[in-house]
Amino acid sequence: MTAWAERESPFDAEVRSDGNEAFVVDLDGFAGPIDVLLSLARSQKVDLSRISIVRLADQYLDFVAAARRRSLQVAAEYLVTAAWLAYLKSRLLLPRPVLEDDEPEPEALAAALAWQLQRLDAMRRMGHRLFARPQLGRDTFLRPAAKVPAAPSVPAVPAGACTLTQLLAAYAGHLKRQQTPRLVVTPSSLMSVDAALARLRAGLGAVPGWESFLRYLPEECLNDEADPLTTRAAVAATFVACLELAREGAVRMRQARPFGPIFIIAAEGGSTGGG
Amino acid sequence: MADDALRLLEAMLFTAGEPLNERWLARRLPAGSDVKRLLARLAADYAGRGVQLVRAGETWAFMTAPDLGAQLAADRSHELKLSRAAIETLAIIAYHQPVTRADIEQIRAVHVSKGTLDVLFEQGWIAPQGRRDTPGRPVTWGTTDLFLRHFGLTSLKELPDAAELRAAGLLDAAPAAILGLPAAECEGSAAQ
Amino acid sequence: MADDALRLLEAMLFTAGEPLNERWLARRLPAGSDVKRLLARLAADYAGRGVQLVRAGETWAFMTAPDLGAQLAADRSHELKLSRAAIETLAIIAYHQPVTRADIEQIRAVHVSKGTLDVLFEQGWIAPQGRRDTPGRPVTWGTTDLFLRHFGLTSLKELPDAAELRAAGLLDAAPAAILGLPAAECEGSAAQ
Repeated sequence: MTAWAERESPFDAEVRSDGNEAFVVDLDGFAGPIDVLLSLARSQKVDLSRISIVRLADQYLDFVAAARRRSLQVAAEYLVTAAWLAYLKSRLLLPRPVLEDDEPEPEALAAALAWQLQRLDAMRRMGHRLFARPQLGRDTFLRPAAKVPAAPSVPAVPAGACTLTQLLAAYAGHLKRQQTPRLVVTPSSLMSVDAALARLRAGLGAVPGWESFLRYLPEECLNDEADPLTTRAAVAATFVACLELAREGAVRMRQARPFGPIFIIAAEGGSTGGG
Repeated sequence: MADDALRLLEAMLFTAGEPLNERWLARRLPAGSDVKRLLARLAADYAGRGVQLVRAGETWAFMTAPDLGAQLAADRSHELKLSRAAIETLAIIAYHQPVTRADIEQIRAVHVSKGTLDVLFEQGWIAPQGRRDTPGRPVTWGTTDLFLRHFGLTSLKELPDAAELRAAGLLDAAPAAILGLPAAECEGSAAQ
Repeated sequence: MADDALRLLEAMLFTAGEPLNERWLARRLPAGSDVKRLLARLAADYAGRGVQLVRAGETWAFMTAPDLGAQLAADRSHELKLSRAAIETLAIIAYHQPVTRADIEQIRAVHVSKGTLDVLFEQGWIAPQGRRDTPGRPVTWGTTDLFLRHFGLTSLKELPDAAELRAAGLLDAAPAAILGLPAAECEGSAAQ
């Protein structure tokens, strides 16, 4: 027999009745009333399609009574189910009264309950069957994606594309990050007036004669691929720096006409060291 | 074995390290190749060997034979332990798909806690399949090819006892609303 | 092929990502196995196939047949693994379309490199949808039919909304990390 078939059923632990069918009351072990009902139904040791619903109702009512005797906290849904089963039992046993128009037959209710228990039982067994199968990564193995190509020019062949699972997980991850907003201060890459001043002071002495102040812009602002915002900031900062240096007397500025080019020149005898 | 398309197919599957889709493979074979026939032939070539070519849905992969698992894996500590709730939920999705969350809750008569679908989704075993044309247009869930691959199933038809369960009417839509079984508030301690 | 030692040997060599030493193999085979004879037989089994068992000194490895190298390498240039940033950008386009690049940057609060959009565009998953009537008239992006086909969706309405993602528990864990998505934070690696 193979190793995986010998594994313990994950569901074995729930059946706790002893030989006398006195149920060990442990509400914590159950996932709700239907879980209790299924365990009790199994304790009848018959095919689930032939369980006695009247007996199941008795078993369940005993179970809930025992739990309450032990002062266990019994959640409301257990009591609702108890009341419903007591009602169903009485309907199944008592001579049939005339039914209201919209009232279901008690036998139909009993059959539906038996069916629901059978279905849940089947799903549990199938879950167990699935996990008893050989599993990838435990019993079967894929070849690892080649870390090193086995031979020159023999690549790994990745399937590449992304799955819906990954897509949804990415979006969920994005939404999740949004739930916890955080402040991110991104450093500005725009030129400051201080930086422009430093540039101008360093560069002025090297240029004789009048020159457009745009010549003093950093080179990366002058080519065609420059980001317009960065260039505009550099122009503005450099212009303000020119005005500042003119105020200090370090440069002279000239503009021949409105909106015309602006020229600057180092002031003769003026201090370029600033004040 | 002189068939170049077959050899190329074999080499692609062998080096992939992950399952490959039929259409993906077809695009990479010489024009006019019958990818399905070639895959079937390749699978037959490897039948009984220590390595086998296995289909899961539309994907194919070489993998080691299941009976060698114990000898190949000395260490099983990485094995995923799923809660009982998650195992049960996976079975319900596999057999009843496409199912909504409400369907699952009805079958289990327990609220499906967050984390149950989550863990199955993270494994890549389930995925949303669309929406149901009912009020609220709820999302429906189904299993993936990765699910088939993980459990060594070629297709959903191979789910254990599927035919028997269907014949017994246990996979039919539920008339359970008439039952007095309120869904328990949470799966709580049922997990593990 | 009933020889269990041979099948185990084949499976070990298959799952190894690297060449294996004869002595290492011998220690893992059933006692009394003649590893050299088994290796020779396995190599003979694979002779002429698309995959071959090749010896180098005392180590052995499966590798693809040398004559297939060019055909296998030809595919490779078309393949890409999407970075986490690219997948997230795609998700945001899918959910928020039509969006401009500035919108995406605002939503993700991260700079989106042009390369990321290029990669998605080249896949045929996104396409320009027009221009927005705002200063600069920026291009807006949306997903394509190919996107729907690739992800098995009939329409965009099938994407689960935030509430449904939350209901499935996907907003509680950190799925991306668990799924083992590429962790590249840097957009530069959008395509590898």
